[in-house]
Amino acid sequence: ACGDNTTASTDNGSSNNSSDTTSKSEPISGNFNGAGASSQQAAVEAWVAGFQGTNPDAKIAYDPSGSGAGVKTFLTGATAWAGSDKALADDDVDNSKSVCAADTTAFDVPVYISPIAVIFNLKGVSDAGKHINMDAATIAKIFDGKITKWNDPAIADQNKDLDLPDTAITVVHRSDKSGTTQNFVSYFKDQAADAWSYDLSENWPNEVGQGAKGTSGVVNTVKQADGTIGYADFSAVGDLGTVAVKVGDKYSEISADGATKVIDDSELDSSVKGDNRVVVKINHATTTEGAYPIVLVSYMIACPQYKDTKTAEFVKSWLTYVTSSDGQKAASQAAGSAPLPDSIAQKDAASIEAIKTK
Amino acid sequence: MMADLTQDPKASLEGAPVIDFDKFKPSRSFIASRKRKDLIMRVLIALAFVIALIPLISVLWTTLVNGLKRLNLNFLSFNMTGVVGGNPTPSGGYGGVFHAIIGTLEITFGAMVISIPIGLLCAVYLVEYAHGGKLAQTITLLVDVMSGIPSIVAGLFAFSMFTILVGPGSVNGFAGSVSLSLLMLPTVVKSSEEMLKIVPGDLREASYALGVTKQRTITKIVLRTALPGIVSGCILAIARVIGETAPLLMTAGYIASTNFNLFDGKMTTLPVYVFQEYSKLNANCPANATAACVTTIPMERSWAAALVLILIVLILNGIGRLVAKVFAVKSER
Amino acid sequence: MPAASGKTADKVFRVIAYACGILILVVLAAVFLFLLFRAWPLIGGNQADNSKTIADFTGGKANGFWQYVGPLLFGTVLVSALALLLSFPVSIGIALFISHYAPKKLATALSYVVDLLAAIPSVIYGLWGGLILVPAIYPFWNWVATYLGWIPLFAGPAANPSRTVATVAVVLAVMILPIITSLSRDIFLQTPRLQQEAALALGATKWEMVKLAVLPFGKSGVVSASMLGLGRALGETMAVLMILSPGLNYSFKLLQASQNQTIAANIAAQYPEANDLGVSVLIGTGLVLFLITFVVNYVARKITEKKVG
Amino acid sequence: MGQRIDVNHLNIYYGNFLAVEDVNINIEPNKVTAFIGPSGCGKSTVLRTLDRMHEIIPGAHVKGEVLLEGKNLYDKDVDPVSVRRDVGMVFQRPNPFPTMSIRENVLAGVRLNNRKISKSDADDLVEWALRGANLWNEVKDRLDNPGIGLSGGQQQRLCIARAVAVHPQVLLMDEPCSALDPISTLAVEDLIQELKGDYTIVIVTHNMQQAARIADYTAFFNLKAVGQPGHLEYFADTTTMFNNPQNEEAERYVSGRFG
Amino acid sequence: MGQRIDVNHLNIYYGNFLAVEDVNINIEPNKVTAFIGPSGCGKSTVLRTLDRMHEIIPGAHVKGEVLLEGKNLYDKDVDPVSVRRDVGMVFQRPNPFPTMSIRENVLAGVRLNNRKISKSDADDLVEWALRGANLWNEVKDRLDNPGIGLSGGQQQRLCIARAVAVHPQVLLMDEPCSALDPISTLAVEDLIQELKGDYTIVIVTHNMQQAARIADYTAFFNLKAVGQPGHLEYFADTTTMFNNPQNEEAERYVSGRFG
Ligand SMILES: Nc1ncnc2c1ncn2[C@@H]1O[C@H](COP(=O)(O)OP(=O)(O)OP(=O)(O)O)[C@@H](O)[C@H]1O
Ligand SMILES: Nc1ncnc2c1ncn2[C@@H]1O[C@H](COP(=O)(O)OP(=O)(O)OP(=O)(O)O)[C@@H](O)[C@H]1O
Ligand SMILES: [Mg+2]
Ligand SMILES: [Mg+2]
Ligand SMILES: O=P([O-])([O-])[O-]
Repeated sequence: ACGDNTTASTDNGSSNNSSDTTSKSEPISGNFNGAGASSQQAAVEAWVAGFQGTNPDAKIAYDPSGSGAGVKTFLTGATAWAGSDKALADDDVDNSKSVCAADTTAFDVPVYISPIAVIFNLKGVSDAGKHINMDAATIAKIFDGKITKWNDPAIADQNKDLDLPDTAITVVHRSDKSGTTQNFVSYFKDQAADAWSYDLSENWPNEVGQGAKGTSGVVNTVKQADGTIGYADFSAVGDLGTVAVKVGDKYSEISADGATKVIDDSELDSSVKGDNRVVVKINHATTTEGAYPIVLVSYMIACPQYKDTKTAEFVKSWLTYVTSSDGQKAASQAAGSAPLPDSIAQKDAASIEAIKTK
Repeated sequence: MMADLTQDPKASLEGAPVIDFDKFKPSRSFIASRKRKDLIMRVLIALAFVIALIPLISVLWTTLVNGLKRLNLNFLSFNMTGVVGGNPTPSGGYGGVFHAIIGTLEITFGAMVISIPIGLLCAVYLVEYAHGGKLAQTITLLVDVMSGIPSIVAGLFAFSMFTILVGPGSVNGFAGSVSLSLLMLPTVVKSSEEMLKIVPGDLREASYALGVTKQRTITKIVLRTALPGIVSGCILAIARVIGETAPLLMTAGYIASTNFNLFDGKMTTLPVYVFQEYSKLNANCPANATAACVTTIPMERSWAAALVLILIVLILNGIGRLVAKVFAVKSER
Repeated sequence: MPAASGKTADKVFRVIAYACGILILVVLAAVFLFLLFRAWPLIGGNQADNSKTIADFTGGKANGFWQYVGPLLFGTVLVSALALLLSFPVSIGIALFISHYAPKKLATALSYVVDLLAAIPSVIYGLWGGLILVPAIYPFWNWVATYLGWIPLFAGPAANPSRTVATVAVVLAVMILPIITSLSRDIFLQTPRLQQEAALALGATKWEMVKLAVLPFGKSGVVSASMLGLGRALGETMAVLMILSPGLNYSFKLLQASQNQTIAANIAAQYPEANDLGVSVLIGTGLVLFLITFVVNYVARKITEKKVG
Repeated sequence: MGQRIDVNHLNIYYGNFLAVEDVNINIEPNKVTAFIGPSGCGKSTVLRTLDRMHEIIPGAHVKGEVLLEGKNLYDKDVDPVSVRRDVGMVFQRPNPFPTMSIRENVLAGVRLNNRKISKSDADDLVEWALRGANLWNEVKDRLDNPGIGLSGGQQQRLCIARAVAVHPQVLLMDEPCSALDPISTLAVEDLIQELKGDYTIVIVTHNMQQAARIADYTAFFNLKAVGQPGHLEYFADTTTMFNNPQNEEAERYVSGRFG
Repeated sequence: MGQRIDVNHLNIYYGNFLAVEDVNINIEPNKVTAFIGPSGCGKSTVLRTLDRMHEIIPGAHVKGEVLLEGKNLYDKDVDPVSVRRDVGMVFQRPNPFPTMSIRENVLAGVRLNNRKISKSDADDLVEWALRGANLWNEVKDRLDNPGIGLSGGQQQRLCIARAVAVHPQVLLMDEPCSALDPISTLAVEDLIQELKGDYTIVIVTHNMQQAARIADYTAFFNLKAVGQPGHLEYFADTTTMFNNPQNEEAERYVSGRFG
């Protein structure tokens, strides 16, 4: 139709398709819908563009309506897949029987890994491009309102080379329900259980500091005043300061590679219900050199069998591309995400292979 | 028959108290203080105006300055498919709002189609048929009350209705239209009612006196005469809903491509687009990206879309004024 | 023949008009019923699940529906009442300025601007409020907290950035200002000339004339304009969502962050990630909002009706 | 061409309020009958019962008979809409349809009733009606201009043209000149004199000089007190009414001693 | 107690439109002066220049002098607000303040001038003014009822009471009876006769009988054609005006030959 954009190629110029799964099957055509996590939006845009490079007749739409809404919509059968910042809940798995064909249940595969930055805005530090070192307990205490000054000994002791001002700390957290929050606080639960007594939830549990809607809200709020600290997806950080997190004996600055490393060092959660599921139990306690332990793992949710073959073909081909190294590279360029470690990519591939297209 | 009414003229003042009018005369200082008060109020009222002007101008100015950066033909003629990160598209732009303009227009149009006939006929009922009966009073009251329905409730209503009647997951433009029509309806009824009320009764009588039926009198004389007012009322109602975000996030969703079908599939509208782009905050540019890659592009698109939205409202206002003028009751002499 | 067909058309038209009148009642009932139906699990469902969902929404702060909706309702009313309080006098001032003080040309131009502003979408106010106003207004709030901090309402320290009830109230006030202004102006312009001349002929100054004739005449209209503005503020979603740092307290600390939240913004914040039961809870809060706006408007109309009648 | 009207024992109500009591009057065809009387005595009310315009006010109704050439207008089988086609009406303030041109205004009665009419017939009708209303020469060059653009007196004559264009038998006029300046008033009065050749004319006026100038018969309405029903106090031919009335109240009224 | 008004070479404009041309008139104190003339000739306009009410219409202004006891109302140093305190005005339609009680209506003007009035002074004043307006007996038992609840004639008298309560020197009335029924009209006319003992009264009326009944002097305004400015055609004492006018137009008018 008029006004529709011509497909852009994913990365600037050099993309030759090496993934054998996509090239051997017929090009996919038709309209396909997904919905879910807003964190994946930028990556999905890149994937759609990349996917359409080889399947020009496939029209793919993604509504970044939120993980919960995405799963809900998926469970009504209105979308082919869902994006979600957390793995399926048990009853969602049960409910998925009605959408997936032949009594199969939905499964999730990690597709998008992104480090969560602890961002801050502090005159003389962040604007000088410096990091602050903190261990999990310090961060947890700050976000629980126990540490209220930037020159608190707990911080100062870890940052001998910095001249920290007597500025009050303003904590900025998400005000909406968010997978980023859940992943962030799960780091405290694992690494600083004493300093963090709250239940794990997608909602921010206390009323310390300020809440802001969405990643953009948090980043904007942090930008607006001196002494603020918050957390946000790495891609949104801009020129704000980031906290280097203690891993083992060292402080690890945020990086995409660091996130890949921690996932590489993590186990799969074998306790989850249902077949084909690949759910990562993030090993926040990793001591791998250079690993950055605060990460968001975001999944795509799909059925092993669909009522409609075309959809099945699409989903299989789509997920294959998304988890391929091409797909991951496209995502990391468009969204600054961390590529999936090979270990996970292989597990993904096995699950995806199980999608029946006949 | 009049005679008994003419009383003795002097009788009335008899027994009247004697008044010392000097007591009531304003003192010089009081006159001065009244004048001062008048002046103070003048100043306060002008001040109210100035105070209000600051934020309002700031809103318009900010939108204008930030919006103009990215507002160009390319932005208006493309949608968001194929837009990756902060990279330019092959057409040289950075994506656009074509799909959102289409969505806004179609959804709003849908809302108009639902609410204008109903609202107008409801007003006709209230003014021409009801004659202030109990039912009419109830309806008038409820219409007033309805104008206070929060937009998010309208969204929840359309969402609930479509999940219950059509089935879960039915997110489409039409559901958006339904939620907006709920918000438009009271404005349409109210303004049409006002407009019908000010059509002089003379004209109705003139028409009846020519032996014209009530229905034809209403459609051909009353509605025709009130048309300019009704049109401006409807434009006002449209302006009221065209900027709604929350209900549309729930009912119409978001999609990057252009969807022309109101009844199937998600549809992006301009306010939703503004919000989505704001939520993205910034785009990623890979290390090897060219200078054409703009990380701040989402916010810029957001402002530009906001500006487009304001322009559409302006254009609608203009159209309304034009229509009102074309159909205007020719002014006296 | 034309007479006969005219008669049928007459009847058909009459029936349609009646039906449309009654449809208004049906629509309102439908809004209520659909919301109630969708929120039903909250009443008829498993209460343990409900409290778990609510506890999840609030980080364990509340586990009953009323416990949840109470502070939200408080916040909603607080924010909108403040907004109304701020914009009311200013709106009346501007309306009077346009209707009785400004020279005709200026008044026409202003009228147009006010009508235009009334149509500015709330996302734009959200953008503006969140990005421009919040940093700009902090020094002012800080000043207020420093010098007026002894008033509990303004107890400091003022949050920085000012994503507070006070700032949101300002944004909402700016938002509803054009609405109240434009309706009040229309009413003021309709003040009978005779009343105004009566006042002037008695030797009233302009302000006294306004007090004697214009304000009493406009009273009920101004009240309903304010109600419309209040309704808009009660239901405003995006601007609150994009600016306010929410909290679930019964708190009057206007200058501090994370004190209150509104129902509408809360729905928008929680809705995307909510599961089925969560959506029911949110729709339940929406229903409460609906009933509240209904009652507020209903009462207001009844009051003004009595004054007029 | 005019028809006679006989009103028998007519009581006129607004809801429960009896506005005019027991009116009996015979209105002669092709004559001008004037209704005079103090304000509120029911002149307009009676006039409006003659073409059932009274009924369009909610709650308004009548008891009694109004015979148009012997046929009771208020019989069950009579359609008020068709009565109004036979009995035309002109109002106090000129009320041309503001959205229509002069031409369309004249044709309104025909067009609004969905009657098909050829262009040439329409042209003829417009000319005939406007000539009849003494307006043709003034407006023939600007028939497509809005009717509302004319002067008050012209507008009133346009309304008369609009009324005669549906070929009524009777023409009712409620203070047709009270909103007009003296010159326009004269023009309309002249027109009334001419029209009575073709129509039965009933005119309400508050201006006794006017009644004296143009009416053949004059009916004097009165009311005992405010809130009491009005009634027909005295009916006579105009000369008698103004020179030698056989009724004391009427004499007081016409000699300007009250009202 | 009334004061005299002398109008010299007064031209009255609405924006650029000259509505009334070169008026010269001397209004005697403690007499009733009536303005008559066809509609649109500028009666109301002239009347409203006498207390500077004319100015409140945007663009409206005057050239010439209006002397109140020799002092020009339009002098630079004169405050229009105080002029209006000295010259009271009663309008065509009764316009009590709808939100006020009868008592408050009477006191409205006084309260503007002086906020600290003792209750007993206020009571006396209300009684005095209402007696003066011939209304006391009808309303004394319900002074706290809303003024709007009275009948039209009572409302008009209430407005007169309100005007006299500020104790002006001059009372201007613009067709004060035209919206009233005959009985109320009589009551108001009687009142005017009484009031002239205390005030200079200028009254506009469209009813020549009324002018003849109540006025001492009568001014006849006329206009040459619609759109032309009005002017004072003839001024005389009332007997002359109605019995033996020395002006042809005036004669035509008062004998009812037009208007
Ligand atoms: N629509 C109405 N509803 C109720 N009562 C009415 C209505 N119209 C007129 N009346 C009453 O009927 C009576 C007669 O009124 P009508 O208008 O016929 O008098 P009129 O002689 O034409 O007076 P005028 O000279 O002022 O036109 C009055 O008492 C009036 O109050
Ligand atoms: N507010 C106004 N603006 C412009 N012109 C006006 C205004 N009021 C009156 N006029 C014009 O001034 C002239 C005199 O009008 P005015 O109302 O004084 O006449 P009048 O003699 O009082 O008539 P009536 O008997 O109808 O009250 C008329 O031509 C009129 O059109
Ligand atoms: Mg009448
Ligand atoms: Mg006048
Ligand atoms: O992607 P989010 O769940 O953090 O909004």
